[in-house]
Amino acid sequence: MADNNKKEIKKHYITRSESRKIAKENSRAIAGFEKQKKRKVRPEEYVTQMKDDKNIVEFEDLHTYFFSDSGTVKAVNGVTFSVPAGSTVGVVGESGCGKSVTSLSLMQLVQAPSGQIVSGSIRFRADMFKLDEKGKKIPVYEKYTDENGEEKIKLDEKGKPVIRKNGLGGNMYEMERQVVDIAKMPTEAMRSIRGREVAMIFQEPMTSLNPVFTIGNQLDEVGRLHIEGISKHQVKARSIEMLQLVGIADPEGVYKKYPHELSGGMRQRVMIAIALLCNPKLIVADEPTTALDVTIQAQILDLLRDIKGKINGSIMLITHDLGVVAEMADYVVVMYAGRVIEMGTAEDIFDNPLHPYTIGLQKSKPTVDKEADSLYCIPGFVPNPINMPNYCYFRDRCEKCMEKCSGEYPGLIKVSDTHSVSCYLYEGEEVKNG
Amino acid sequence: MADNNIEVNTAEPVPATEREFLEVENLCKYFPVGFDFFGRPNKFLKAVDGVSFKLKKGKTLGIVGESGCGKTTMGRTLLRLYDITSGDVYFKGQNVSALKNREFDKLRPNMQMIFQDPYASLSPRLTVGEIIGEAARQHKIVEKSGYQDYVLEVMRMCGLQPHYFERYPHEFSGGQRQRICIARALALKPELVICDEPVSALDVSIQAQIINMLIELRKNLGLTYIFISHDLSVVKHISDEVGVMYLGTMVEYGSRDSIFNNTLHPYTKALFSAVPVPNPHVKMNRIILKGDIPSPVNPPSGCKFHTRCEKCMEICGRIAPNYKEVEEGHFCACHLYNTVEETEQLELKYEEERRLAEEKADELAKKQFWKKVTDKLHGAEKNNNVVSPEVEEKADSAVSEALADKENVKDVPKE
Amino acid sequence: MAKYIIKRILLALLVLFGVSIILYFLLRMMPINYVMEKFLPQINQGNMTWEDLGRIMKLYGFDLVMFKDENGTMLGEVNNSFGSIFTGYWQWLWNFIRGDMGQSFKYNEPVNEIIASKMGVSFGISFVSLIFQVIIAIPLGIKCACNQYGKFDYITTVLFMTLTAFPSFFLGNMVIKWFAEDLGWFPSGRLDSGLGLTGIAGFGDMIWHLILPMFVLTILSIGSLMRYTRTNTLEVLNADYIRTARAKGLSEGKVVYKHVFRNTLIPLVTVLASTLPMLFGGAMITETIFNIDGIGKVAYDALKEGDIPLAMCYNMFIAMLTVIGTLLADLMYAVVDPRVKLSN
Amino acid sequence: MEENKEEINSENVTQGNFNDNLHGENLTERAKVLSPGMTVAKRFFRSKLSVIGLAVLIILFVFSFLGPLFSPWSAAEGTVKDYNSDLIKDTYTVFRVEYVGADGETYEAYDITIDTPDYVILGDINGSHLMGTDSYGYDVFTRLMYGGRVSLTIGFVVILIETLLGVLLGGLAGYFGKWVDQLIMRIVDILSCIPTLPLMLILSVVFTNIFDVSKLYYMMGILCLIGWPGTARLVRGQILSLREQEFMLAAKCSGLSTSKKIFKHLVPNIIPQLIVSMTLGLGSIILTEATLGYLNLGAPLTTATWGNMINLAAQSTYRQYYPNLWLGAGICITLAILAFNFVGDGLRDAFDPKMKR
Repeated sequence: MADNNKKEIKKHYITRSESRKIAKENSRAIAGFEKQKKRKVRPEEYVTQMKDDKNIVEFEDLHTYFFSDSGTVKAVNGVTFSVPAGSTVGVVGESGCGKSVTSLSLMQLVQAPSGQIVSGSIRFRADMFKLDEKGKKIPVYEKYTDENGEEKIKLDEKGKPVIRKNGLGGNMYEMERQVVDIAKMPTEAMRSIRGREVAMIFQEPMTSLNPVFTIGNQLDEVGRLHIEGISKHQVKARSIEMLQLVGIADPEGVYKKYPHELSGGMRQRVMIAIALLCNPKLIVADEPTTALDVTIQAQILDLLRDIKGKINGSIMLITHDLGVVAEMADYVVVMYAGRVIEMGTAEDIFDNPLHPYTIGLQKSKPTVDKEADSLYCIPGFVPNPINMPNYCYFRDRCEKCMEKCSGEYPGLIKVSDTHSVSCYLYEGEEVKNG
Repeated sequence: MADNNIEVNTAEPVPATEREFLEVENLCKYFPVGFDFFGRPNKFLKAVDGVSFKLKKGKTLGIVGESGCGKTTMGRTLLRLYDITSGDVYFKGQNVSALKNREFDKLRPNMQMIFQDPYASLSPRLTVGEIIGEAARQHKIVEKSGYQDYVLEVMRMCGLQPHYFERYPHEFSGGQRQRICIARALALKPELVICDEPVSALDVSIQAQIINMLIELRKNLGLTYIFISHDLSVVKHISDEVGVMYLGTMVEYGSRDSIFNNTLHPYTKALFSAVPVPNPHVKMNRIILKGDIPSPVNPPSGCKFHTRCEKCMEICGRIAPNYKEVEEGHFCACHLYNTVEETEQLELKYEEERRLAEEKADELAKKQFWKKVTDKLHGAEKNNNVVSPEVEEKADSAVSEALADKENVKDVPKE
Repeated sequence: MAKYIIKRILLALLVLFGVSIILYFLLRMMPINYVMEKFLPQINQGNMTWEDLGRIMKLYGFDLVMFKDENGTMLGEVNNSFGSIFTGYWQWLWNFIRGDMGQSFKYNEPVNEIIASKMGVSFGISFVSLIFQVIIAIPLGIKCACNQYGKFDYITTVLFMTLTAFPSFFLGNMVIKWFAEDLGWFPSGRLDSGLGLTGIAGFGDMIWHLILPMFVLTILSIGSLMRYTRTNTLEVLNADYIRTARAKGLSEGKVVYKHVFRNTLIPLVTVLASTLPMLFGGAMITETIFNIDGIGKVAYDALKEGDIPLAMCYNMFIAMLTVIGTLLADLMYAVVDPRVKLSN
Repeated sequence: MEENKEEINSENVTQGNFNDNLHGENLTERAKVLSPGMTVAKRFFRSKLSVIGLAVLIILFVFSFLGPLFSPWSAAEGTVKDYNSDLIKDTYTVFRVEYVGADGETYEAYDITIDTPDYVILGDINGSHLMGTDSYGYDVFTRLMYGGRVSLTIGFVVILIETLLGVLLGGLAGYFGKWVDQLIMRIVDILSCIPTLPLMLILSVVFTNIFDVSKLYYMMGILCLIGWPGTARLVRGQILSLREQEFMLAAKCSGLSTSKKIFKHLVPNIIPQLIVSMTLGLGSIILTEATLGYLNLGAPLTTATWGNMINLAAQSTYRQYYPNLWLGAGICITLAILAFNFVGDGLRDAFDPKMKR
């Protein structure tokens, strides 16, 4: 017994030589990726085409790894899905399934140097500034037609051309719609997308706002950064408008307050206001309600739904709560151990779940309106995606495990136009003309 | 040690037969938050403010509420992890709130707790075996010779593998850690286990495992649970009785069926409707509460819920509702369920209290008045030994001044 | 707020009272007595009797005990019995409360005047070196944290940590040896060249003399301040709100110099506030090495020679500065960090 | 597809052993983890500075504790043929006696040390004396080794006693709170308000009439007395924060005895911080010892310590013309402080999970 214990424990720990090997590999890998990042990237390298023009974001075979001391954590291990424009996509999964890392990869916010986007692409359709030969933005000037019928640029008193204002009160520049691959994009270029085209709402409203600046300061910052040529007065007006939009009763008062003077729900509203400030095309909400109470959660979800209609954007909602997804999402992506195991419309996933994990997940959650003596439960634990074998990761916990499951990892099988699943149970049921 | 328990229990045989397994009467826990110059507390956070309930052996009481409602504090105060401010706790007929700390320590194995955060509640530098077994050894629940076997048996019961015995808690996932916590509690052979949000930090698939395990252990070991959670569906699944708390007070209490099928309190209704349902077709008619939960340091007057209540009436802002049995075994604290007489009584009581407060203010004003007069007189006497007409005049003006003051003084307590 | 400050001041008075007791008793226990040392030669030469000395000692607040040794020669020593020291202490405390700090045995002047007159130079040196420390250490610390384990981080850290590890006297002597004695670039000590220069020339002369001590003082403390900045910055860099700032699209410079810096400042301010005693109290060893007639050197001599009133006053002065420094640190904390509200 | 749901339902609920009905290899167990010791070691060795620090420390220790075994000279053995012990005694007191100075013999000794040809031996660096000899003919290099022995030993002894005191008093204050806390913390306040250097000066003067080794012990005592408030503060703070942790509540809930709560739950959790503060403290103790030595107030001058060796630098003749006498000691002190700081910083990063990247 005791000997057995010792053996088990030994098996459990990394040996010194293994650890050394890991460290060596990690430092080599990290050095490689960091070098890659420092390289100058020409725009041609990251401008691509969308597979489907209806989408706003397409993830394709994304791999994001963390090079940790206990080995390479394949947090995102070949994820492919897309977010159609104007829709809400819910990404569900348990802790450590890579859903948050997927969203951070989209923002290029994976904690470097240990975390790196290794391969794959994240295509995003963005409105980028058109640049002239010198790399400067090209302004759009106010024009008028003079008595001769010629179009002329309007000049101000000092004789300088007047730049046309956009809807937010800033200067208007020539834009072009580009599809960029965020996984290959340099951070420099990424900065003009962050906060302007994609905005993110984080899980912890308590720590996500800088404690030493006022709410107003933190809101204005975004406006001043992304809306060029906007006046101080206009920025403040815009910030207060946003606070009003997210349902804060006393926006002028909150504008002057510090984060610690607000409750969790209020702070999350402020976070949403910050996200909305530049009318982004996509809002990434990483567990926006997990830290909140149920009644406050209901308020925030209500608000998110409300806002999506107003700004005409898309939402990528990351959560572990099936209820939240069912309520919010049009499309659902279920992740397990760094992989997408099933995806489809909300109806597909909730009415007709296919993957044993999805089914188990839904049944193991007690609900208020159902009665059951004993809950269904999935045995075992969520694996830590280190050193994964090449067979279905859910195999050991699966009740429907077949012999085939010991074979290589099953690919995504498209069972209907919208519904795909990665499980051998449904082999042969795929629709060909997807 | 076990004999000792029996002795203690038989010492008071009469109440033991009358009382339920666990009775809580008017339990209060105030945390001091403000201090005066000499460090004496002058401002309190009323985390638990007069909670009462009874619990039969083998039953499970679910406590629901949002953060800051005092549910965790209540659990901890019950086990005297915090000092009780006032109120009584009867455990198997014995008033444990009156015991000395040293005596209560001997009773502790009977009442155990499972904590919310499986990461923070395990001492990081002890092995799993040590964590589970150390208290059992201290309370001599197990012989030294059978110690390891006993711990392994408890571990097996909680779904932990034997080779975990010598590992450290940080090597485990949340679910396994929670199992360790449960094993630690059960190793002491308790009768009452307070589960303080045992599953809220866990993944859904793991939650189900833990809940099933808790239910099975209850069946096998005859445990009594107080299950504290913010998750209504979990509470519904596991509880026999349910209590709903809001800002330190119990707003509704009853059997599970009566609470879920015949919800009375508007807060409970809102709470139920706020839970998202994993079904995209169900579009619930949701009651969305306005605003945030008020701070328990400064709770609203009258009914504490009136600031967010959609059925708020005029009376709610002024008078706190009675906590009363609306139907059999179903308690609720809401003016909606008052009979006409009850409302009248409450109004009368309120008037009475107001009158008393006013009288007090009057008295204060009078005192002020006399003080003023004597002060003035004193001032005069210092200058002049004989009371001159001048002094009288001064006193008169003081009187009129004081009378003017009286109005002001009276106004203060009203606000 | 006012209540908080009053309470803190009352506590501080209690602490200062304790400090004064300990210091006075220790000072009296020193085997050296300035007055006695001064008059002993005269007694040995027979110009003075022990009784005379006893009367003089009384004036200075001491009690002389006279006795005969086995040869019958008259001898005397200071009465260091508990009672005598206690009386002496009460006398000192009473005078101290009334604002009379006493007369220095050595200089025969009121000690507060001595301290006030010598403080200027010490403050000047410390202040300039503090400024240098801050402007060098803080940016370097932040830069190091941003490149944690990078080349810049290693080089800077090794360099400044090494400089900080030098004991002040060692560094001081090395600097004197190389820059003053071997190379002859700077004078090896003192405040001026003794040429009686005035005006700008005089000031320049003084600066020229003070460059080395300032250099030593700066070098000695830069490392720890830098290290402290670095550690705190690292902590802030891992915070969630920094990720939020990046998600807004802010440039790395803006993230660091607005969001990170403001938060790093919070602990730094408290550290800076606690340098107060050093700022006014002089650098004892450095001043001694460079032979600068500042408060540190005066105090050093007083302590070594047993000039009790001066030593007492100096130490109480430092203790008070320490107390004020901590109070100031707490108050500053509340100023820099909006979350902190001072209460009991 | 609806039947899928039903099928699994009919198999229903796993009972009893929750972990055992897994199919094939358990993936959760597949990921190996670092053992607790390895985790710390890993983080410690990640920083090159801590490695350098550790190496320097090892070199210093070997140099001080093993070095003398290989040296042909001893700390008390000179090469000046005609020296006698009386002379040594007299010349050693030269710097002090200068002030008292009333008797002829001493004046003579004073002359010898300054002017006699023996003096030339200073700085005579040759094959047998790596760093030359001092005015008494002692081999400086060997004395450096012996000095290291004393300085490092003082450091270790002092830090141990100081930490014990600090843990005891800080622990009492933190655990019991109320008046115990008030009392101890006021004492700590008072002690930390007294400026260190002046206090050391006063105390050294108090013990000025002691010339033998016992002065060393007094000095160690003083160093302990000055050092413990810092440790006490640290321990108290740690205990106050640990006391609020859930695992302490759990310990209370289990009805554990006070001693078990303190020694099994609290103390092991503050040991990392203590080790860090001890390592950093060692550096500062060595520095204080050296400062006292430099000011001629430390260990008796006959004892070789780094501090005593460096005090020669205070005199301009030695400073300017014989750096071999004091430079070595200075470098050793600097290296020791630096190394302890590096190791301490490395340990802090290793123990503190917040710092990990």
